[in-house]
Amino acid sequence: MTTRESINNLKYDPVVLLEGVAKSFVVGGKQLPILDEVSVRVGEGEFVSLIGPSGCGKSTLFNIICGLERPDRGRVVLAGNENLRAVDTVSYMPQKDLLLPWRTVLDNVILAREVAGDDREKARREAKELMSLFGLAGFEKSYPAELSGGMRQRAALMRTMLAHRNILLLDEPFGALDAITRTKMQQWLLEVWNRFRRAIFFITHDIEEAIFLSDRVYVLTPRPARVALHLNINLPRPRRYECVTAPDFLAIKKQIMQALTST
Amino acid sequence: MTTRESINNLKYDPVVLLEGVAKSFVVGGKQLPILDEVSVRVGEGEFVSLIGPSGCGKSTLFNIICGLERPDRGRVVLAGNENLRAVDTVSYMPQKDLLLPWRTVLDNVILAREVAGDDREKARREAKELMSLFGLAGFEKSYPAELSGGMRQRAALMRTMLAHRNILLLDEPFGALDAITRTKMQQWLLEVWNRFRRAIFFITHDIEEAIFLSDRVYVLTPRPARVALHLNINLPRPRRYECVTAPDFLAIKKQIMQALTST
Amino acid sequence: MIFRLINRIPVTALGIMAVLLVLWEAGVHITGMPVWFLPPPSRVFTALVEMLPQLLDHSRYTLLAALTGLTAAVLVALVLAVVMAMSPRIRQGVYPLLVFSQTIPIITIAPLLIIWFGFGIMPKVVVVTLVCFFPVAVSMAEGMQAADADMVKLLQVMGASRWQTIKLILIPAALPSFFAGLKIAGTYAMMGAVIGEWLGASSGLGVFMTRASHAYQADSVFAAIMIISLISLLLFALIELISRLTIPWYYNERRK
Amino acid sequence: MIFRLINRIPVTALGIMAVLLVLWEAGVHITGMPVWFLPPPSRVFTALVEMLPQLLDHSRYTLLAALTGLTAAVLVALVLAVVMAMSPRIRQGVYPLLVFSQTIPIITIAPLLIIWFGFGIMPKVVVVTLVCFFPVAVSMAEGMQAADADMVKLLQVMGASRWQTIKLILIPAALPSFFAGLKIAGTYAMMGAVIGEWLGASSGLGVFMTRASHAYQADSVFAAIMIISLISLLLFALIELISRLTIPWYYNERRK
Amino acid sequence: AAAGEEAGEGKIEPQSVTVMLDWVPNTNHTGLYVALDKGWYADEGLQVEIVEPAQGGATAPLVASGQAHFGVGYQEDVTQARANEVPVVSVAAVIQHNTSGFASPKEKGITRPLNMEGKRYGGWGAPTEDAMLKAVIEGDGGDFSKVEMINTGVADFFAAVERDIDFAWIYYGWTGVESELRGMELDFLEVRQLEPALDYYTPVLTTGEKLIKEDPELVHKFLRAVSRGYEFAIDNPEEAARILLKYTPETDAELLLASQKYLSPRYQDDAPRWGEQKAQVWERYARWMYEKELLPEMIATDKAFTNEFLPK
Ligand SMILES: Nc1ncnc2c1ncn2[C@@H]1O[C@H](COP(=O)(O)OP(=O)(O)OP(=O)(O)O)[C@@H](O)[C@H]1O
Ligand SMILES: Nc1ncnc2c1ncn2[C@@H]1O[C@H](COP(=O)(O)OP(=O)(O)OP(=O)(O)O)[C@@H](O)[C@H]1O
Ligand SMILES: [Mg+2]
Ligand SMILES: [Mg+2]
Repeated sequence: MTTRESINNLKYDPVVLLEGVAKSFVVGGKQLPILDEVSVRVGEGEFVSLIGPSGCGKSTLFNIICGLERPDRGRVVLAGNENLRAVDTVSYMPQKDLLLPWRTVLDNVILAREVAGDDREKARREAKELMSLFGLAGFEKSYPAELSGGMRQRAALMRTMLAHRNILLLDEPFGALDAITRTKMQQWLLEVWNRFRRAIFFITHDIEEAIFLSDRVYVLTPRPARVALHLNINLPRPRRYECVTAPDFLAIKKQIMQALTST
Repeated sequence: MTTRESINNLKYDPVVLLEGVAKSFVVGGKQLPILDEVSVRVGEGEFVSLIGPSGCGKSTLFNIICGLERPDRGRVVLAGNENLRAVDTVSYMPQKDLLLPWRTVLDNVILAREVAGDDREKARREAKELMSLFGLAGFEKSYPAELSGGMRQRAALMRTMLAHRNILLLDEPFGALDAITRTKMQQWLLEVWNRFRRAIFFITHDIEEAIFLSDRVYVLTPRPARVALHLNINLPRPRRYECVTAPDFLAIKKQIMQALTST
Repeated sequence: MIFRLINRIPVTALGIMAVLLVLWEAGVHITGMPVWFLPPPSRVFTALVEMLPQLLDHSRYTLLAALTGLTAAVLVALVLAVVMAMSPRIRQGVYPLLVFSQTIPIITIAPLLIIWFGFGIMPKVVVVTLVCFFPVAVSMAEGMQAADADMVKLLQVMGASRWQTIKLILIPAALPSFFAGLKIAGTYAMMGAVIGEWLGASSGLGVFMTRASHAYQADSVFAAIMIISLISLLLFALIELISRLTIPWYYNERRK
Repeated sequence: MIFRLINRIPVTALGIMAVLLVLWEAGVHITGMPVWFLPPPSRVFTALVEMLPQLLDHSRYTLLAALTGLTAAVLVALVLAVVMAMSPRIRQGVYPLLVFSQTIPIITIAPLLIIWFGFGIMPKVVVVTLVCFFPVAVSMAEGMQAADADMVKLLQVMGASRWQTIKLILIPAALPSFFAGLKIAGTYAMMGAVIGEWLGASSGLGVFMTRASHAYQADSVFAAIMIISLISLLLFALIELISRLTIPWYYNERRK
Repeated sequence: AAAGEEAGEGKIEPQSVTVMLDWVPNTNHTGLYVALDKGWYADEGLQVEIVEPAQGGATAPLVASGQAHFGVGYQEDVTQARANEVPVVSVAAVIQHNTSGFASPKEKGITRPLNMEGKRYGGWGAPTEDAMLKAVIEGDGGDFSKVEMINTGVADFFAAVERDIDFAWIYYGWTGVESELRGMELDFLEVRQLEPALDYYTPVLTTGEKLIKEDPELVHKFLRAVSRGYEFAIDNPEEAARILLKYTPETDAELLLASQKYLSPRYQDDAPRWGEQKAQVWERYARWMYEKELLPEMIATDKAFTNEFLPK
């Protein structure tokens, strides 16, 4: 797969389309603008990252896509259909893994299926088969507290995947991991993505992570957020971690760093 | 200041000296070795970093230095004096900022002085003068909840500094910050260090952070931890953030990355 | 499991208790207090042994009322907590009424309880329920309130109904807090049943105690109090056990 | 501040209350229940208005006993909590005794309380203290227990003594929990004082109620219950206010 | 026993009857328990359960509401209740004359009502107490306002006088006898000696107007059995005490026996049969209460009691 493909997808068939989305919150009696005319699109099967300083409004943007918040202005269109509800097309993985401590790993990953009213046993069987892909084989009956940080993130990602939605929103999924685990998880995420071919919209603080994973990157300004930079990552896939010290990579990194620090 | 100086310091006058320190915990009835013969030293006024995968035992090492845990084997000598208690010579900044939510910023930063039984008013006056150096001027009377993440870390560092100890142990102080804030804090930390000239022993996950800040870096293996690599960082000071894409820097980064992933 | 429970028997507490008993015994003898003023523990133990068959017989009634009332209290509390979780509006309406209900001194409305419910087990059960539902309802409601808001949002994005959210998130999240409340309620249950009997009954520890007290037998009264406390503590331990079996994940997490 | 408090008046709760009162009134009239069986709210209000001077007069005594007992309970609870915080050993020894103390039905030892303390304000204060210290002590102890262990370690590294740690970390960390317990205790305080008076007194709402009930004036009994509830709710509100003034940082944090 | 009866006589289900005592079982109640023990209720086809309150309870509403078929009350209480429209009726006087009075330890020196001035009285919060004391003290030329009234609630007489109380109103048959057993000397002022109007019936057996209207036969049966019980107790004090003790084993045997011996001759006393009540006694006391402003209105005393159900 090449970046070309996904850019074509983008042009003709965005599964997430945000146009001129603006949002402000009332904080201490005053209007605090958070998002200021943000326009973003994610194509089918595409991997798009969103970088921005802390508190600039990235999670708020996701909440708007999910339907948890309503934008003050602007348009949100999912899967090309204005009337589609977010719950039918979007699956969301928050920054905290939010595994339910009272459920085993197996019962955690089928949560979305259970909410959808699917047969629990069937969902469990399906999930069991995927356990090894997610590196969780043998831990079906463990409680989340018994897992390492990386395993918890994998379980959370598995739950997100098993919701069977076309769009995955991942909010800093690796934010809490250490550098080494994080690197491993990134490579693994690319494999899973490759296998399932869903559109992924990915929030991160980490410039290297964004470049390494994505087809395209949006860089946001500090609050109120606007798109400061929009960049295609034309690095060949599959990517290996060593590429982070390659000159191409470094050039992109410098560019993003500038966009982030100049604003 | 050059790296030479600190290496000289190290040779003749280590303020922290750990020799063959080993430690294991009893977990679920079994002995779980955490530290396996770790030897580390920090010279006067030197900046030394410790990198290692999550859960390898870095915080445990700090706990041993602080006297919160006793090593199973090995020797810990502080300031060259075997009989010196840690509380008299070490000041510790945990990974979480641990600001007391019920105290104002000013009262938080003088905490160690209050514990030492110093006059509160005098400590407050002293602290007020340093507020602007720590970028906290005007926030003396604020509660921690009203501060941003970066400000909280600065307040925690200020509390650590004001304890007037010769050795500062910083356990992943910037782990919770976003990339941009983190970069700014790193530069600022170097300034503060330059001004106060205390020995800093610094835990981090982040390879770039370790290289950018330190005179020397210890890389630990996964549990049970041993020193996998011990490296002088001979980059000239003062350092600017742009140097992270310089070839020298990248070479060191690659070397550390290898040490971390090969083990 | 059993090993761990045995390990948890509060040896220190028993020690302190023993010291207090010895001091009490000595105190009574040294000051020469009459029995009706304060019977020495030795007398209480003698009375306990002598009266044991009677005490156990009376205990049956009291325990039945306590357990029935506690069960009713749990049901009422759960229903209230779930209803309050349905919407903040309802919560705001119901919560102050719960607090209000606790400000009414039960013994003062007790005669009315008997007028309404007669002399059977019913008024005792009502008293126990009134005393016990509050700690359970409040801790359950607080537990649900304190559930992770992000988990709730996650379920919302999955398209869950309010009831699904309550079932999948709020109730399990509130269980540790629920059991904490239940333990308090369990402590009060026997006491509530005794108060209930005190208002009018033909058997039960409350009846035993009033008879003993009107017959000026302070040692028998204390023996009955000992039985009540003992049963209450057993109830407490039972709830602890149930809680460990019901929410193992919580105890495992805490041990870390 | 004041604006926020007014905002917090539970309108919905008052609404539900009003509906319940109307139903009650209607129910009494429709079924033709006699007053001694259940007086209608209108009769209760009339009695309240008629008896108000007397009720207020009696309230003074009850309120005094309630406040004194509550204060004593807070002091006892704080001392116990701090003592338990000194070491896990002590905690293990004292905690079960606290639970034990709550399993004793107070009314059954009431005659002894009177033998020991007479008919003055003392036994009422003791009853209130016995009823109220438990929720406060337990929540304070739990709050201290739940204090951030890393903060405690931080202080240890600073060289703090156990007492400094308690003073600088455990006590402030436990204050929110302390106030939660105090609110429960506040709810029980008036009730405790009334029970105390019921056991023997010359004035107070408990005495008023005993007299009214012996004179078959159920409406006056209910009027007294209303006064008790009202004072209890005011006490509750007062504690809420004190808590907001004492730990503003906690409320600010929660609002985020 | 009840089950055997049923099997023997066939289909007739015993009618279940609840009796509410005014206090813990004591010698005032002996007849009720004797009838139970001897199976005399069962003879009438009744299955009787006796329930008891912790404290001097107001049984009138319970009897009036039908929660209890019968209750143990006092004439003053019935009068007060009827004035407040509680439909309760006295059907038998347990003891012919009022054996209660004001007791105090000898050292308090209360040998006549005048001595009560400046002393503390421990009562149970019935409104009659104030009026009664006032009448008695003023009758002796004293000032009632100098007496401090304390509600002793659950505290018993001996506990009370040990603390802040100087004198209290007791039944001689129980508390007085206990003091004799303890060897404690009392000054005892019997109320009927102090004021003739106070020689009222205490305790009495009560029932509700509703029950009288709906099932008078039940009242007849019950009183037949109870009368037998009290008559037995009158003739066999020791045996009766032993029976009572069987049902309240928590009670002190010695006290019970002594009390029974005191009370047995007093149940019927000078009356033609056990339980008989005189209209004059009811009228005299109600009028007295009314004059002391204890009643909102004068009651029709003929409705407050009846001898109709006593066996001929
Ligand atoms: N419901 C709300 N009401 C008021 N302010 C809010 C609300 N939700 C978010 N905010 C504010 O909006 C701003 C943006 O929040 P958001 O969580 O979107 O930032 P973010 O970019 O995701 O930050 P981070 O990287 O730290 O997760 C923050 O200042 C936050 O305090
Ligand atoms: N008191 C203890 N008892 C038992 N095991 C412990 C204890 N303290 C730490 N451990 C275990 O020791 C290991 C090392 O812990 P430590 O906190 O030192 O790791 P770390 O290198 O600081 O990790 P991180 O980078 O995630 O902070 C972990 O597996 C931890 O679970
Ligand atoms: Mg966010
Ligand atoms: Mg650590």
